[in-house]
Amino acid sequence: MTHIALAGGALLILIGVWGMLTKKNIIRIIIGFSLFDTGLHVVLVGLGHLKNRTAPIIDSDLPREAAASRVVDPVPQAIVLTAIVIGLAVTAVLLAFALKLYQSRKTLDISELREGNND
Amino acid sequence: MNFDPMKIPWSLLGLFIVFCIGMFIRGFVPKITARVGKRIGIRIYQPWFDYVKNFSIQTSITHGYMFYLGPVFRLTGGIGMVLFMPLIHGSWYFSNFAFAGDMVLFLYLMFFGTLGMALGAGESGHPYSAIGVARGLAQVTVAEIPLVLAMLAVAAQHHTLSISQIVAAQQGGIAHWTMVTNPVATATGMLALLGSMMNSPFNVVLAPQEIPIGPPTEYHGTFLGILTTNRSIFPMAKIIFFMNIFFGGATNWAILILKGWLIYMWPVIVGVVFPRFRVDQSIRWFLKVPLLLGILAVALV
Amino acid sequence: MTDKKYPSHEVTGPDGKTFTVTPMEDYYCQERPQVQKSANAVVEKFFNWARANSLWIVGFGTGCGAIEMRPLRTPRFDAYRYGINWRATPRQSNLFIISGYLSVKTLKRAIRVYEQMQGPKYVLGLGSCTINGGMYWDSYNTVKRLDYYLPVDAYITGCMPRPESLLDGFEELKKIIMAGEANGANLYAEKFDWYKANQKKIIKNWDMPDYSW
Amino acid sequence: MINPILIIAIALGTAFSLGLLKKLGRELSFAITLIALAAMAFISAQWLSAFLTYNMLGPVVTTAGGRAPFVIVLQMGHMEALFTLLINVMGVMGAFYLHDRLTENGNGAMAVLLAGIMGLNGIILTGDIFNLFVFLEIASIATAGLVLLVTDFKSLTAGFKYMLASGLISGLFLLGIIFLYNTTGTLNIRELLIAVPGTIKAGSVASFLVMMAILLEMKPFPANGWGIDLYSGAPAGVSALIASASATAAYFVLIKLLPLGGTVAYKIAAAVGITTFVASNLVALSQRSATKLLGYSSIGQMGLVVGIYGLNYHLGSKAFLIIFSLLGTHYLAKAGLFWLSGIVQSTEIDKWSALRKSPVLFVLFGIFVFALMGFPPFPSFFGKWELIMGLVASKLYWWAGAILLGTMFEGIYLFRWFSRALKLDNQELAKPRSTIYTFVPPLVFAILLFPAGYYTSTYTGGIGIMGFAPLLFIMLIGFLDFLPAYIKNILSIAGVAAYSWYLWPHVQGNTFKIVFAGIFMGGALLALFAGFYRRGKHLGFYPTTLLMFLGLGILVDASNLMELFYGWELMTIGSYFLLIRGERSLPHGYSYLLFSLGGSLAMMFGFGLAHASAGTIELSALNHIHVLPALAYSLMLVGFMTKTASLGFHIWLPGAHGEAVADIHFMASAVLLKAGVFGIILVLSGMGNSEPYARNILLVLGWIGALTALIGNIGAAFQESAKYLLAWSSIGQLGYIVFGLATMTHLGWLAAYGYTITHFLYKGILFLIIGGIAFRVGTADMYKMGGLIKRMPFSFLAVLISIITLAGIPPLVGFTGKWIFYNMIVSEHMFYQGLVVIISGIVAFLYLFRLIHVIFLGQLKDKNRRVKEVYPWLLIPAYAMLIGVMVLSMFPNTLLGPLGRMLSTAFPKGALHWDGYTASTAYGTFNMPIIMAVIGSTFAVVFLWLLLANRRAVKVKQFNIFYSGEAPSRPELTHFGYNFFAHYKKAVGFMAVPLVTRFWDQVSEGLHALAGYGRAIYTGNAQSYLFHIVGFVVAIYLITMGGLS
Repeated sequence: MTHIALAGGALLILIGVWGMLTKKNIIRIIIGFSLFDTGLHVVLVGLGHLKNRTAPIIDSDLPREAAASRVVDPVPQAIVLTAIVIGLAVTAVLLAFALKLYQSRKTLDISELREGNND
Repeated sequence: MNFDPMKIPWSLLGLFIVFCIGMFIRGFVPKITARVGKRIGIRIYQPWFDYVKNFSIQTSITHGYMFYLGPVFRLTGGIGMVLFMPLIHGSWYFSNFAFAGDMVLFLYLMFFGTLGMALGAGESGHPYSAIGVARGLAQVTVAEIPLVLAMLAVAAQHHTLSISQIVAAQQGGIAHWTMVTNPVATATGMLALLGSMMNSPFNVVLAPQEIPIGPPTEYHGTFLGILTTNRSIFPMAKIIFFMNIFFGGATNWAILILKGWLIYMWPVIVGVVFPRFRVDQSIRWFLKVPLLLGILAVALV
Repeated sequence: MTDKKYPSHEVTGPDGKTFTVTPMEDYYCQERPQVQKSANAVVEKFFNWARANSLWIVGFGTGCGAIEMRPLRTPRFDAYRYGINWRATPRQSNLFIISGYLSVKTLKRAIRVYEQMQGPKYVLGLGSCTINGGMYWDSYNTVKRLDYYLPVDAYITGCMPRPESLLDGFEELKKIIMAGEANGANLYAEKFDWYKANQKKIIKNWDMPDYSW
Repeated sequence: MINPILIIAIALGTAFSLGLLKKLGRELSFAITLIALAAMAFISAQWLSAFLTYNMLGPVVTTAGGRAPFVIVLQMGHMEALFTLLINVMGVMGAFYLHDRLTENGNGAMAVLLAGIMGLNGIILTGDIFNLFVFLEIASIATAGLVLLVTDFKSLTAGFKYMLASGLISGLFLLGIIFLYNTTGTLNIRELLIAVPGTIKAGSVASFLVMMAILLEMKPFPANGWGIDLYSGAPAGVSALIASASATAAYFVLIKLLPLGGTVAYKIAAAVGITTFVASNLVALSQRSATKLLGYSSIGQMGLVVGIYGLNYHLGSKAFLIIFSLLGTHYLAKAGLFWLSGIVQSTEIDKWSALRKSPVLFVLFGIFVFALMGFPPFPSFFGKWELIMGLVASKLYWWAGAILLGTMFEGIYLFRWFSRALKLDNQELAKPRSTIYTFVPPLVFAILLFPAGYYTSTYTGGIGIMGFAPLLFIMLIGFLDFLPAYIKNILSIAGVAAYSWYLWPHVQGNTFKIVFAGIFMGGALLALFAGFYRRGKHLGFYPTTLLMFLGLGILVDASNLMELFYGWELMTIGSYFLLIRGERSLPHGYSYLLFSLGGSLAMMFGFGLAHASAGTIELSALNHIHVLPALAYSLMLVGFMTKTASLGFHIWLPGAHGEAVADIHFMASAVLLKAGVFGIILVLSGMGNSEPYARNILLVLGWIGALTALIGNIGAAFQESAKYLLAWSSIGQLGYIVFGLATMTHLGWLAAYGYTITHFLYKGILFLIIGGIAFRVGTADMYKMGGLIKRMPFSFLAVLISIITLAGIPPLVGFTGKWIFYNMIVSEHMFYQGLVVIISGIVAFLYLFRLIHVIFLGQLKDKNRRVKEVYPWLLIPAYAMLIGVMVLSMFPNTLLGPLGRMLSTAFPKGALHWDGYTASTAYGTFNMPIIMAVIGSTFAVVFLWLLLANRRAVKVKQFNIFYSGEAPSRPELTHFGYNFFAHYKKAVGFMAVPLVTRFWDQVSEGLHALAGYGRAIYTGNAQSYLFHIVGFVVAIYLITMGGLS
């Protein structure tokens, strides 16, 4: 299970990078970025997983005293939550840029966006 | 050696003798030239007439104070060269002020007169004077190259720059002359001599008719007289210099006259045989054979 | 004096100030020639002897007669042996040979050259043309009598005179000089106004100072 | 102590409240923002002062008492305090500068700014690697937000590329973090640093990814296209923030995390950093856009500090001093330059000449540029010095060489930019508008550079207070620039006199130093005295002149290499500003500066070797260097020879000197060039001539000197402008001196010293007089003059005597020099070099005659009929020097005696033997008083004779010449002056072909072509940039795996 998650995550990362590097449409590039980001998150969680352990949520099934021995490492889980938020923010900023760029040039082709480099 | 006031009259006597020899040669050389052209030529004492005539000119003009001083510089340079030259080897009376300087002084004193004259001629405002000076300077820069090389070679050979000592080192027969002991340097020096004696093929500086006569175009009367005085002294100083460093110097006046006359004949003979070079041609000429000979001369020391 | 060739003009100096340049006054010396006193008699005799034996001719052939001077430098005639020499500049010459006819145009140059020679200086008129116009006696454009314009010391007659005549003329001139009678320069200075009047009468475009130093 | 968490809290709190309090007036919001930032800066400052006062450990603070990553762990320490202070100060200044934009965009923008600064603070303070990631992301999102302050297309694309790239990089970072956590089980940086070396192999994926991410944050070459576009695309104020604050924070991350990668990481950082430094400066060469230049320069500078950090183990205790001085300079200067770019409103470097319309801003521009280039008294000077010393001492020659090369490239474009701004016409450009908001920040940063420099110097040692105190006086003169010139002149003379007073006890008893101090300070006094001829204000002249003379003074006074170099660089700055004052001096001043820069870099390397060899920077370190001695001495000689304008390095001189006006020409030529001689003497005294390598160097040096003399003199003969002529002549004269020194003989050195002094005198006369004439006549072209002897008799006399001296004609003192040369040549058998030197001496006649003839003789032109004699202010110093020439001519032993005694200690063999006034060597003799008496009395007699025989000469005028019976028409057509030596040119003109100029032109073209290729990778396409990043990571990975681990 862990390996599948890790492999899947790695695949997502590669797809994402591939998308960012090859697609001409800005939106697709941003999607590529999202995939890359998501892949990272999957890898993150996958690496934090411990066999036969449960989610680090302390409730009635999981007493506080037993938590240390029965839950997976909570740190990656915490990290991934933050990372998701941040990834969202970055995606949002990227989209904001994409919108503004589209408004100013009426195109989403990334190869058109290279003004100012001819000097 | 220190200064002795008695040197002054003896030096002046030596100077006068040199002047007379110069005047004589100045009469003699055109005679030779004339004979080569199958003419009778001037009277041998003609330079004296011309000399007196120039001082008898009653009117004169001046273009300014540098113009006025030009001939003074010129003659001072010429006289200076004689005064710092040991004329007769072994003679206290005719060793002049040679103790105060050496070959280097001689070489640079040559330019004293040249520069003053050039400036005087320049102030006349005559474009031809300036052209003549420009030619002369351009030519002298290369004509000096073999001369300097020959001088260096001789100085290194005799381990001294002092003219008196070089003469002393050559005493004792023709086999000790630099001419024999260092023929390459001598040849170089003699080629250099051609360039500075104002004879064809290197007399484009004066180039009569083309730029009337170059630098002294505006000089006349007394000025010309002084320049003429220098024309008798200056070449003689050079000739004596060559005699001293290449041909064993002179132990009495007869030898001096003989050797001086013979050396003087060299540029004269070359002059009557060869036509005139343009300045750039003469520059290139000096940069070929004389330069190589000169380098060979110092390389052999 | 007309200044057609050298009009006065306004010039702005490097400091921005404007001033007038009058070439005739600014470029040329305005002095008149002076009569030169001779030195003491003995010295003067000595000098005259030297002067007579050192005749330097200014190299300016004014007319056809100049062709007769050339042979003098050849082995056949060889004038050098008499102390005759040719100089390229009038500054250093003391003999001016007006060689043959003298057109008005050339006269102007001849006057300049003559005045630029330093005294004592001598003029030889060569050929009949310098005496009375010769074959150009009715030409509108040649000088008929040279000594109206320049003080002539001796004439050599003929049309053309042979080089031998020229040599003879030199010998005559030498005698005159030795006798101390070759005072052309002083004569010119003494009768300066007369000469100038004569010169200006026929030279219409007089555009030089009265005396070209 | 204030809890450091308040830094974060204040920023966040203010940002949120600004978001909430939209109703607040914008000015008020702005004020609140500023206050918040100032408070943050205050906290950092207060911590920093505490750390500096008490040697203590900083606290670790956690929020909410939990454990990371659930809570934020903040750590305060020396470095943290310093870096947060830098960032917060930049925050205050940056916000202040951005006032207009912020108030225009409202509270949101201010909140974004605050968040950004908060993020940067967090990056530094955090003790947890994941928090670090979070703060990085916050900072980059905020940066993108700030870029959006202007919504033109350029900024948008730049911001977009930036976001994409930083997204990719932070993805790598996150991946690295999680791998790290996976292997070590901790996220705390301290614990990681302890755990990593034990648990994971260096170069493993985890540390590799982290390392790559932090390196990529530093925008390494070539994966930095996005960074350059960001710098040039963002608004100026934002670029300043990025260049100073963000880069500083990112650098701190590097400092903090690089140990994770182990030693291999240092190697990679060093390689990547220095490559980036060299490459981005190279690529910038062909760049004409100001903001891009700044971008390249920023990236380059950051690359440099990264590289230095990578090398820091080799640099020992000085490593952080070096880093901080360079980083600090970059921080201040780059922010300042970006701010100025916002004021100028044009990215074209040529349009920056508009900045001259606001002189204060222009001065700031100059300060920033020179600070960036590592000139004194700025901190980077000390940093670069210590850096090179350290690297060379550790035998890291190639690294040092690469850094110097990169610096050279940087100098080429920065100085081109500056020079063009300084000289290009700005008539049609609008005056740059600056408000109080845009004006204050750069001003503050520029002022800060000075104390920073002083502060740095106290750590490096070497420079005493006298290196700085006179600078204050110079600044004072700078502030008084509005006064008329003569007042400033009096003040300056007083200043120089005071400095000379100070200097005297230091040089007393040391003939060598007395000679040069005399030339430098005497030259200063004479030149300043000549300066009285000027009218008006003469803006900017006095500070730069004094700076140059101060540099020269320090040079003489120097007791160690650093001081020497300090003085040298000060002198370079000052002289550059003097030389570029001429009307058409732009290219010449620029090339002067480049040659000087190249020279000083070479010199620095050489000094580094000396230091490495001796272990000290005392002047004695120059003696008998044993670490790569041939290279060391050659480099130092090359450095000094750029100032003596020896062959190969002479091409800057004719133009630079030829365009200068009289007194500047005097300073530049008669005085300044002697600085190079001073240096060569130092080096050669240290090198000696016993070693085989020394003999080879001396042989080459001797030929360089001889050929310089020849080429200089021939070149002079073909000049039409009197000033160019004199400039070429100076090249030739310096050639003699170099030749004399290279002989390493008593006589050679004697001649060289003699020339050094007499050249000062006679060339001084010529420069002052010819310059004065050029001023009067309104041109330096000789053929436009002529006949001036009638108008300027005193000038003529002075020039006549000085050219007789220069030509070496007896009986004046110049002959002494020639005589010694001959004796030396013959006694040392140096015929071939000697011949070249002698010939060049004779060639000198050509230009000397031309100089005096074409100016003074010949025909007076109409225009000049009323010109006046040269100003007495110029004549008086000239005649003072003339008296010096005459005295030395009559009694050469007054000069040669003491010099000979000094040289006898170093060269006991072959000294001049003095017997009364008779000097003799083994070869020759001369007795100057007798020569003078004989020539003088002959002259007098002949003159009297002429006067007697020719009493009544009629004084005639200029057209009274024999003109073949004709009359000249105009003076212009009768004056032979133009192309005077046409025939000479025909014969030997091939020697005057500007081969050296062509060589340097081709070097420059080649560099630009290379730069063009390099630049081709920056396509502007975001995807290429991403590809570069990926490629960079892959390439480094392969190299690491294959080569280093």
